[in-house]
Amino acid sequence: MFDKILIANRGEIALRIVRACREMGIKSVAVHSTADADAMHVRMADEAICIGPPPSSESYLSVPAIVSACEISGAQAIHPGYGFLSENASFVQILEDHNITFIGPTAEHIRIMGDKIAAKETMRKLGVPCVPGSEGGVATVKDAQRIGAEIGYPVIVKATAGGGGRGMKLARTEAEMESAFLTARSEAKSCFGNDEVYIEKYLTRPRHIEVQVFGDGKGAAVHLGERDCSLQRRHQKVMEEAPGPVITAEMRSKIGKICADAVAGINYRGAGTIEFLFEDGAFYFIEMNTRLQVEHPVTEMVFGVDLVREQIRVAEGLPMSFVQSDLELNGHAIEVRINAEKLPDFTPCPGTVTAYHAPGGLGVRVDSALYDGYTIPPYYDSLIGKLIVHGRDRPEALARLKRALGELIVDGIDTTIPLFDALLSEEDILTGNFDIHWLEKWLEENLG
Amino acid sequence: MFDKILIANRGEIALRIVRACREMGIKSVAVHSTADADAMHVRMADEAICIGPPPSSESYLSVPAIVSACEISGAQAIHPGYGFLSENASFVQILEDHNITFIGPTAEHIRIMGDKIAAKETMRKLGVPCVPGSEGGVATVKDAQRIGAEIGYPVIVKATAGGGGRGMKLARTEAEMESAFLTARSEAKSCFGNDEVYIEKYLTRPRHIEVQVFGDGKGAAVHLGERDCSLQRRHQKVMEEAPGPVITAEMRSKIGKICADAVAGINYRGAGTIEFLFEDGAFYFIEMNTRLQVEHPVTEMVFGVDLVREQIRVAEGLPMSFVQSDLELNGHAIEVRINAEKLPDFTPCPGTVTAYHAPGGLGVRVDSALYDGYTIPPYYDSLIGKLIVHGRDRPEALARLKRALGELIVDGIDTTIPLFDALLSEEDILTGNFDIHWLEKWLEENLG
Amino acid sequence: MTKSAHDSDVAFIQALAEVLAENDLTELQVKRVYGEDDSMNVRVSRAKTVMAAVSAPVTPASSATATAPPVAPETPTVTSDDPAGLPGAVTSPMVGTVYLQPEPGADPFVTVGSTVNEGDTLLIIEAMKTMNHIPAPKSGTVKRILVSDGDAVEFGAPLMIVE
Amino acid sequence: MTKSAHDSDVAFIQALAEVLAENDLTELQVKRVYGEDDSMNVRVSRAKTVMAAVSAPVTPASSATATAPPVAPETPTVTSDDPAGLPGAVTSPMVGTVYLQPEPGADPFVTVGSTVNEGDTLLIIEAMKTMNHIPAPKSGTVKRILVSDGDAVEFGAPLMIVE
Repeated sequence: MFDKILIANRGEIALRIVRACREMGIKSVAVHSTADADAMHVRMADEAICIGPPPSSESYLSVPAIVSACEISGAQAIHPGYGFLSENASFVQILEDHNITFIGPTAEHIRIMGDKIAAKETMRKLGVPCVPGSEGGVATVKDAQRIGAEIGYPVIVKATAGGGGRGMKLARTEAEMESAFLTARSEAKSCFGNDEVYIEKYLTRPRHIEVQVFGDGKGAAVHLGERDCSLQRRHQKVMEEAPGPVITAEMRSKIGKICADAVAGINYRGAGTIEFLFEDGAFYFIEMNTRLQVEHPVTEMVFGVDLVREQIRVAEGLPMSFVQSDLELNGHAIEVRINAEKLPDFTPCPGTVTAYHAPGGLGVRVDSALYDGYTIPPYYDSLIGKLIVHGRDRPEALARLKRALGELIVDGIDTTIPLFDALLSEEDILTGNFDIHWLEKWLEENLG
Repeated sequence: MFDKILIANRGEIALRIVRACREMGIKSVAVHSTADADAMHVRMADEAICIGPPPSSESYLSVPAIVSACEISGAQAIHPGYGFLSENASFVQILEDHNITFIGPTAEHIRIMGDKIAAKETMRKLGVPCVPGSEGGVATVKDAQRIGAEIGYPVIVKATAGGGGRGMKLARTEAEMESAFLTARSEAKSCFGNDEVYIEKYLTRPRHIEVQVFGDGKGAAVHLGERDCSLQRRHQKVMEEAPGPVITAEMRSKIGKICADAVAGINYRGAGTIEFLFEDGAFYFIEMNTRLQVEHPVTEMVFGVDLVREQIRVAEGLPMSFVQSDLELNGHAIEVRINAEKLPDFTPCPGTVTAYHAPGGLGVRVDSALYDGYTIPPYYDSLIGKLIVHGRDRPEALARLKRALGELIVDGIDTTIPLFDALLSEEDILTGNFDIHWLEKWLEENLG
Repeated sequence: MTKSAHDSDVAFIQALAEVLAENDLTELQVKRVYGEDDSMNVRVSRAKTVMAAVSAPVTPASSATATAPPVAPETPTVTSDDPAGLPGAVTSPMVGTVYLQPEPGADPFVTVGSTVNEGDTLLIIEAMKTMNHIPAPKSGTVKRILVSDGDAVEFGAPLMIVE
Repeated sequence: MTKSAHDSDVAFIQALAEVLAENDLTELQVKRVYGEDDSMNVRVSRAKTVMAAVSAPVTPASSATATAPPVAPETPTVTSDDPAGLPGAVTSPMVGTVYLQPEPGADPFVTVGSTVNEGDTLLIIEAMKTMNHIPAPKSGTVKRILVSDGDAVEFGAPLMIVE
């Protein structure tokens, strides 16, 4: 059993980990930059060590500073939270060399999943559904048409050497294939000096569905259902929920089992998330995150588990505290991310919080490192809190979210709270009718 | 469906009801005394009406003021919360006469359960176990000995006309019966001018176990398990939990069914609590509370239901949203009552809250009408908040409670928070080994 | 170091404090050098921790109950704009509905300018189907009538000014 | 310093306290230099609407990392008690363990009173098994050594005073 854990992070997730440590009777060590001397995670931890100046590169991302802090404090393990060093394989390697336990997967698993091509290849072999395509260069229009017919239109023709949208052509039907193929090839030639192109299925209105998995590192693994995180702005998730509004119990159990078997197959350790695009009842693998997600609380709320406690358990070599059949999905949970940002442009808005009042009552959870009088430093992420609600069903959760947002007070700075007030009047939000493009379109129409 | 509900209460329970109304899309009307113009329930409600000066008798207990407020605001129903007018049968009768719906049981049920003798008689007939005894006067030592043998020693001999401990004698064994009987009779004669005595079983170290029931008013009823509220000081509950640490699933299901059948048998409407003393595996009826209890959140946490929403539903004539088989007990919940009281004497301590910070994170619920800068008026109850935690089991809930208490800040006044910090180091609390006398003894030894 | 130097410093700091309050500042720092070896650093601050407005809209039941909950947790102070605070104000002793005449169609009990004796009925408040006659608390002249027939009033609402 | 000087100081501070109270301030800091070797620092505060201490005990990792999180959310102000704020303070550029000599048993790099040139090694901080030589930022005399051999230090911790 660990006596002491160092938390190599800040903000709400550092506080989240301090809470889990405290409930497990484990001492916590907060590290912080000089800009965070007054931060809540520093106040709440059992010990605190200043590791550097405000820039993350010299503090929260400084491997020597964090390893030294671990050594001088005598912590046996490091929890990386999310972001910062949480998916840095060489950091994990260094910790292994220093006999410090990393609370997360092995360096090798982080490395594989951090490489998009290796990750996709690994997942495909493990039976996880990926975006169908040509799997390599396509030489002729005939081949292109055959592949198009196989995987179904629309498809997209992409330059193998390409990127940034150049050398990409959409073929909505077979009739468009010849032109799309030839144009993409000639653009690829002129842009990248290489005319090889490949073909992939094109998803027009996918949802972002991600499956929470958990492994003990010894071949046992479970899934904890999915989260729908389709509401995104510039690839940043804004609002997440579990279960997904359009995912049936049958789909959940099928894709969940595939994901659990996949991570069991590689002896994956700890929490992980397998992200998919979802369209017309089918899942298409995007990537795997080898860490805790920001939105992990919605899963905790519907399954009644503590994922951070579980991470610490398996890092200690203990078995998971549950097996698949213990995990029963209960009700509906929604999370909104409260950012210190000024609408309509989402301009970061650091400053002093002159009044903070958290909502309370039944089914409301607040994960935030805010307090009255706290000054949000300008150096880091703008996420200042997460409001999570749980209800017996989606309508109850939505009503509770609206009620709780009405109680939440964060004064002195601009936040994204008004965005959620507005979203909760939208029919599409209330019915769960949205894809990954919905929010950007809505923002353009309503705040643009 | 009600459009508007008036809340005839204040403090955390008024806020609790405002929250339920808001989640159901029902407008809420707060009533308040002049002392509560700044109170949270007034701020949060959709409408607010000042009904009188600070004394409760002229505001929160003033039936004319509340009925008038209901009429001028157009509210169709009144939720009484707990305390104040919540168990006042004549108030309920007046509301019926004014065509205002009372969110609670009928006046008749309130009247019966408010009369200790009628309540016990009704419950006995409905099959609810009561304290066994002579059921009437006992004339001779022989009769007394026969009854003592029947119900089992120890027994207590009480003056029929008595009260306040006078004319009460304990007989621990049959050998003591003759002396106890004769002494009680002569004391009864000299104190009350009536020497009739009766005999009851004497419980030496009972726990307070109460069963939450819920009826639709039309003959359907369920139970939602029990709460253990043994930790009391001067008959005031201090800390409550569900499920009871010594109640087995079999006991729960058996006593729960008896209670649900009993309230179904009288067409009971809404939430009710049947209170028992519990000793050596047996339940003994004390009284029935025909209202929501302060400690209802622990039941909500383990059953995942919203009891206030349910009260409003059945008051509207709708069926309950669950049947017995839907109600599954999940994990463990504990509530502590935060009072504005100064230890060691529990002296009420009104004043201004200079800093308030509620704990957050997984499994933590705060029901409180406090806010930064709020001034607690000296006229009312000292309960200023309830901290409720939920965990997968009792040890997890206790660890979470300790963690959350460490985050809770209420500055500027004295509170009972330090009492709970101390209790959580007590072996008996951690193992659940206490009866209704435990806390008073502990207080004497530790704070006396 | 003379007493007068201290007095002058205190006056200066007092003035700074006033600047702070008048301009609703939270902190003010001054470093003043009067000459070599004669300088002063001052920092004055004032914490602000007021309850912010709740987002929930507050819809008053009617104009007469339009006492929106105050946003800041200050003790409500009666200002000169609030008729309830004026000398001669008659406030409602109960929640109910106002009637200015004894029955529909009848003349009102009083009008602006009426002379009344202590105990004369000024108006009726109906509460729970009971008509409550509200008497003049003292003899005088009705200066203002602050409610209309049929208005709902809460406890403490100003009804009339009698001086 | 005479009794009358004391009295006058007390009167000054009393006056400041009154300014604080009358103007509803939470804090007031004055540094008053009356002349060479005659100065006064005063800090008067009354703030109670600040974040209170968390109940969780704060156990510093070691004496050198004993910078307990400040209880009030104020910008930490450097006072004369904090060596890190003194002129000539050399602070730690990293987290690690201090060694005052090049190797066990050797003489220390410097002692109090040593004269050092800019760039001379003052001490070593070991971080991640690497020995980092900490140089004198300027030439001068070692006035104080604020750490002991083997101490753990955090970023920014004061190490020595070189003037």
